[in-house]
Amino acid sequence: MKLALTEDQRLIKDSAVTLWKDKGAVRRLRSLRDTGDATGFSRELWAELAGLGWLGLPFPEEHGGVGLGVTELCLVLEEAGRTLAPEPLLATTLLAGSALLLGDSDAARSAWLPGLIAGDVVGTLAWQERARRDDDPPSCAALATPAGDGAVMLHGSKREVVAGVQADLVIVAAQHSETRELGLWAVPGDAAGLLRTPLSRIDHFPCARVELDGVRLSEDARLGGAALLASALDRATIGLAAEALGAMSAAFELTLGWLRERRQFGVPIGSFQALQHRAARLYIDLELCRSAVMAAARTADQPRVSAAVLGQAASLAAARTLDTFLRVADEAVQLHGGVGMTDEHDIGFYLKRARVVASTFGDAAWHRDRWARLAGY
Amino acid sequence: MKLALTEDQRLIKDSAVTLWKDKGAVRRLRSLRDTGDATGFSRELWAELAGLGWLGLPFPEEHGGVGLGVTELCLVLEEAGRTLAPEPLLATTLLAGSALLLGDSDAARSAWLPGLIAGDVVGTLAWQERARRDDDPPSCAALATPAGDGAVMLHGSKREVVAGVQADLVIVAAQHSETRELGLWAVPGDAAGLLRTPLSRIDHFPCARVELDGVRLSEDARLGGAALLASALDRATIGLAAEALGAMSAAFELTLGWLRERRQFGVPIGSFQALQHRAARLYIDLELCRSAVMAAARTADQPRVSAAVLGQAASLAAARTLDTFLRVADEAVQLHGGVGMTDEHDIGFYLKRARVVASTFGDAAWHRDRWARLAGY
Amino acid sequence: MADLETFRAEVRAWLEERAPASLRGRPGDIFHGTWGGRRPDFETPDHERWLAMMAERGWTAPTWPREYGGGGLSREQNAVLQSELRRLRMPAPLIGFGLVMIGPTLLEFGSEEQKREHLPPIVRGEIRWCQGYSEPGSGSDLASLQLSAVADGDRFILNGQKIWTSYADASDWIFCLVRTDPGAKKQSGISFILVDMATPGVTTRPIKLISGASPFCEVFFDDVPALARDVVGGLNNGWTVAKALLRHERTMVGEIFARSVIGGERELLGLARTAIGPAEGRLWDPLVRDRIVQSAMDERAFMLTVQRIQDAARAGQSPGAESSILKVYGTELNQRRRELAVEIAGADGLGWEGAGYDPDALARTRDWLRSRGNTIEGGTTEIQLNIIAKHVLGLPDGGAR
Amino acid sequence: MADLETFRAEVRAWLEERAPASLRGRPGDIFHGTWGGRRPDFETPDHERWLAMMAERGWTAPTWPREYGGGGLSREQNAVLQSELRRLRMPAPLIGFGLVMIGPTLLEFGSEEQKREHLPPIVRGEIRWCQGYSEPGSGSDLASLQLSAVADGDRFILNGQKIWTSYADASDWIFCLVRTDPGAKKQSGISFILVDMATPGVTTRPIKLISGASPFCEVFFDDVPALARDVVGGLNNGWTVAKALLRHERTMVGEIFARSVIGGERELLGLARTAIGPAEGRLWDPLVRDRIVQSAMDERAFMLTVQRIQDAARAGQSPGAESSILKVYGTELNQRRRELAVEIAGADGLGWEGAGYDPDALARTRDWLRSRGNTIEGGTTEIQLNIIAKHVLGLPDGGAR
Repeated sequence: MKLALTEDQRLIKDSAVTLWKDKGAVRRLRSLRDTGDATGFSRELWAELAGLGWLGLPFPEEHGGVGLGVTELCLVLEEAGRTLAPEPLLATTLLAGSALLLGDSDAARSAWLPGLIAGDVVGTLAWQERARRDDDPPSCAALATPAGDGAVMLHGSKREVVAGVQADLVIVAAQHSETRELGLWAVPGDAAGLLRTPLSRIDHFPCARVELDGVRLSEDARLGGAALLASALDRATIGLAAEALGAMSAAFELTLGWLRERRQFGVPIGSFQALQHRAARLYIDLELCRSAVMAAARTADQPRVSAAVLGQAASLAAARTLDTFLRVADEAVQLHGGVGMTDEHDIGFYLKRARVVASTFGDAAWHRDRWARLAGY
Repeated sequence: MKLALTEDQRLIKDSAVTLWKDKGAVRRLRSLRDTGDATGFSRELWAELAGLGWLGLPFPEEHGGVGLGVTELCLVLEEAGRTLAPEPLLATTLLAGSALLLGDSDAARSAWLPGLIAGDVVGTLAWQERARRDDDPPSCAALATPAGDGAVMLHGSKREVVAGVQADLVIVAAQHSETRELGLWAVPGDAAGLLRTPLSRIDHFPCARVELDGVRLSEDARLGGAALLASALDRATIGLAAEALGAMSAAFELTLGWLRERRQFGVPIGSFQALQHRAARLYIDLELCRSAVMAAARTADQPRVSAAVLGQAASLAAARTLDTFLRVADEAVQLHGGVGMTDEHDIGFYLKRARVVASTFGDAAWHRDRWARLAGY
Repeated sequence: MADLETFRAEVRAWLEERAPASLRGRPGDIFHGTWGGRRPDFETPDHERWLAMMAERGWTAPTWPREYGGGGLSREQNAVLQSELRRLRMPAPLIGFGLVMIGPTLLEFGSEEQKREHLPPIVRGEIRWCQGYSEPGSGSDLASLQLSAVADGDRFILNGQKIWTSYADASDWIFCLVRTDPGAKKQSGISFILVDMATPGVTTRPIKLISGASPFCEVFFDDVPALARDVVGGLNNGWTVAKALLRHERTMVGEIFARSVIGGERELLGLARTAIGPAEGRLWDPLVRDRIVQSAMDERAFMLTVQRIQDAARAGQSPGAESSILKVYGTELNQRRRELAVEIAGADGLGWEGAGYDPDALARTRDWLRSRGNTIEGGTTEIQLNIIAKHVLGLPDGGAR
Repeated sequence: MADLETFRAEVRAWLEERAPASLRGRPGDIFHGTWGGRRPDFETPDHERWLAMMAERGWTAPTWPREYGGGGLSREQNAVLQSELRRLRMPAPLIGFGLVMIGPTLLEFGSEEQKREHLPPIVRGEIRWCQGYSEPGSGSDLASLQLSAVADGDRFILNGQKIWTSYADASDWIFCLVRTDPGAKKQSGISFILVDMATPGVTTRPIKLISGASPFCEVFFDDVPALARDVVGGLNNGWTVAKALLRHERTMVGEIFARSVIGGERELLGLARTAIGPAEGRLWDPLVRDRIVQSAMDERAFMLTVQRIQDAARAGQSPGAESSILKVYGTELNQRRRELAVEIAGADGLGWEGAGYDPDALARTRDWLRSRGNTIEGGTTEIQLNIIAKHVLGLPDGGAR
């Protein structure tokens, strides 16, 4: 495992930097919010991402993918994170995509994966029922009840489903009513009995509550069980950490710019030592986050990586980035002073996003606890 | 409850300031250490403390005391703490003294309390068996076995007994071998079967391991049970917090002096804003400690105060002062730079004492947990 | 003492007879109440009656002298009045910056004419005041302010801008710092002046915050004539007046936070019990429990410090620089507590608006976002730490850094 | 590659045949090993033999040129050698500041004569070096140093004092910064000079630390003659040499800590299991557990950062200012971990000496006290943060504050 970019990775990173920068950074999210855009992200941009092959980065060529890995996808996610891009790239590729790729159902894989890579299918995973991530696997009251011929009927309710309204494919976690075994089920967005209610969250990224009121699925819609859910969540956690890394880097750079530019008492405020030391400490923590994220992505790409190794790598990346993102965003507002508190300034968007990121796949304390469990203490 | 000094209290404080200052501050502890003094504290000074009436501050006049309270004693302890005075003032007055004063045995009270107040009896309380304070009341394997006529035989082993070798009275916590009830027993220092081994700890305050190898005691040596132990420990915890408050104040003032005096880059290092802000934050925490300690001492002096109210006040004072003392001492060494690391400089003595204080009656996390238990969560 | 007991009996009788029944048991808080002014926004007609009857006796400003409309009460009498009001849990008849900021400033620095002109309308709740200090280029470095006031006979012509003016859009008069001598060094050329916001050329624009609320405004001055007789404390002497007021403001802010943090432990516990649940009779998740205790202990230690400062002041023992300590600690405590609440709530703390979220949860999240500004407004934490380092700890000046 | 495999086979055969069996499996660490010098203190005769046989091939300094006694190996060859040494878990034949500090400095800045004179004795472990930088009045502000060197023909006469000189009392030569031009501005009048500590007028005094150990000394110079030809890098050009060496030192310190923190999780866990015990199959006390995980995660993230910096350097991507990051984080991590160990141990962490305490526990407590100095020595954390702010983040200079 080398923690440096290869030439190819550097090219992908450069393209990502250019693309997202061209799209206008936080201005785009602000405009989607202010216009009350119903989709909540840009379909044009989505097509462009597909055209660049980025939706296929972590998938093998045999399924129409680019044949690279989570490492490369994370480079794109990091740059997306810098601009707070609300496109459901992570949900589609690392939640839904991972469940399809690593799942047991060839039928579902060939039915969905090519469309997903081509940009025709927005995918997501509905796993959360409680306000806080609890057990591992997460507690699940949604039920899959046998309905003859291997088919099941899904009943239940899921919350905080990223792009839940927009998704063409909602993968749902449900417990088998008899075996009590957890299963992941591929539910088409237009399935009868699937009800989606948009949620307006502080980060203004698309999100929904999803109700399953008797969704009928055939046997081959089952992708796998608890282990598959764990893998998908861990890969998505690593992607989220990469996104957070980009976001906190951007917030930090905005702040550095302000420290250099804003003058008080006749000098730039960035010349005040107390602020310099705080900035230097943020920088150190940011560098440590970068190492953890790079290592986690490469761990996910290792062939036959064990669940425990992947879990520890993901939890390390998560615990560090969630905490650091919150701290960077918090300090960023403080160091911006009054203007940092205004809606007009971009920095507040980072603070709000940091809060959402911090409880998307479990908070930092959850990930630390899991690290200990995986290490046997 | 008024959090301001009365005129009388101010006079006591002023005398305490003068007395301890005259004794030579940390130089005295250093010299006791360097000469390998077997007593580990000054008997002359002890007589002087008794002469001033300070050993009798928290005891009613009917028992030969001054008839004031923990509040007044804490003023003396705070000033003792400033100079890191190793005299067993706290152990004698608030551990042994509280157990005698609040206990059930009139016989023990009249046998020991006058001598204790007069300075003839050094007292202590041997309660600890484990390395960390655990349950509440603390776990106790030492046994009191009936030996006929209400007498008992004590067997067991206690550690970290303050002034355990020097004490004329060692009050011991032991579990009744039949009822399993916890009891506090007054053991004379010269009792047969009482073995004391000095411990050399980092703070160089006198401390010992105490073994009970069949110490025979009559019925009236039993002072009380678990509730009495809790009261004594809480009162002593408040006294320790006062001592810590004094010690951290002194360490902080030493540091301020150094910041003003030490020059680098052509200016006093105290003009560097990063150091100023750190000093200001320490000061704020110190002021909050002072409030908590003053309130706790006054709570202990309230008539018929409930165990829960006393416990919360003590745990608040402890949790704050233990953490803050460690932080102040740690920052003090850092801000002193190289000289702070030398044995020649006094500041290291504060760092070591802070570590001992932090695990004398439970660490800050223990006290926070207890606060929650007392508050019902 | 006998007099005080007579006074108490009289107050109690008067309140028992006249205090509107509908307001009893609704004490409100420092930010929610009757602000008065030319465009008053009484919550109920009883709030209006309550203001009128209290103002008539001067009890909206109980300790101000009677000749300026105040109650003329001694400190002891006022304590009696307040305890009787608390007894019935009545809301304050009037709140606002007139009573707590410009009023006391005029009593200390104002001329006899200024007091007679401005204090009685404050007491009666007829004029609502706001404070014009900060400017876009002058935040922490307040003395660099640029709003220009050029003398023109018995008037000054004001041009420039203020920012972070609380509730300017609902206020009638503004007290502000202006530069009357551009040639003088920083602090020396500043005056403290009162301006009627109805004067042509004054406009306000609310600032939307990250929480979505707009408690602050920008105030623009475009050739605004102000009267020379409305300069308080002498021409070019505004800095002295302003500093006194800032100290006063910090203490007030600290006390506000002291009141606002009360009950944090119960609130956090309630949240945690819902979001996490108990195990073996205790709140499960010992880490959350530990953080709730930390918050509760911080709160308690802070409250005790507020009390100690008050007790020490009464005993003539000033612990010094109390206002900066209270400002720094109180605001950070409030932030930590609100962050913790949102964190405990997990996904329930992420809602911005609309269906799917409990209104209390939405309010809690907005409160968290709003609290982020506490350590910035009213003098940043950094400025307070500078003050403590310099004025309390006596550390050498590093050139305002 | 074929050559490398041949080389590996050769090395392996040589080691298998000659490496003392008694040293196999005893790798030691960076602070514990053979320091050499005029008064060598070999742990065993085999340590002496091991040094001699490795020095003969130049493998105590494998990458140094052969003409100066080094091994003349390429980076790749050295990697092979090191991996073969690790395979047998052999201790380093020689450690010390000659190999890691003054040697590389002479290779970069020394004259041909200096290299020929000083490098071979280092390789052979005959001369032990120490570093004379800090002075009592010059800590963080190193450039204010005062040790005077007055020219006197082909000599300089040194007067003054150094402090915090590691192991000066066991060293033979000292490389130090001296002021050769008192009239020039701070950095400009400094030279880097080599001094034989056997010269009359040089005395050392160990400094006792709070941990009880004395790894540092004061070094006094009283009319000490040093040779002009022992000035390295040119007269009055010492600051350039010193800065290069300081950067090198920080990286080394970072890497030392990277190695020293390994295994922290296991150590803390072992302690906690003894002091606290398990419940329901997990370590009881979730707060301690959480802190152990934090420490473990800090350690892992730090190790990954060390690796990333190395990988990036190999790939030609320098992340910049790595040495300051490693110094700040590595030292604080080590401190936190040792504090946590003492804290978990409770009363078992309070022993100073003597009976009643486990020797491991006593060592742990001394290690904690010793670690307190990590953030001070080798350039304080505060100075590193200044460097990061200025040179990495490009924040404006506040006048060295």
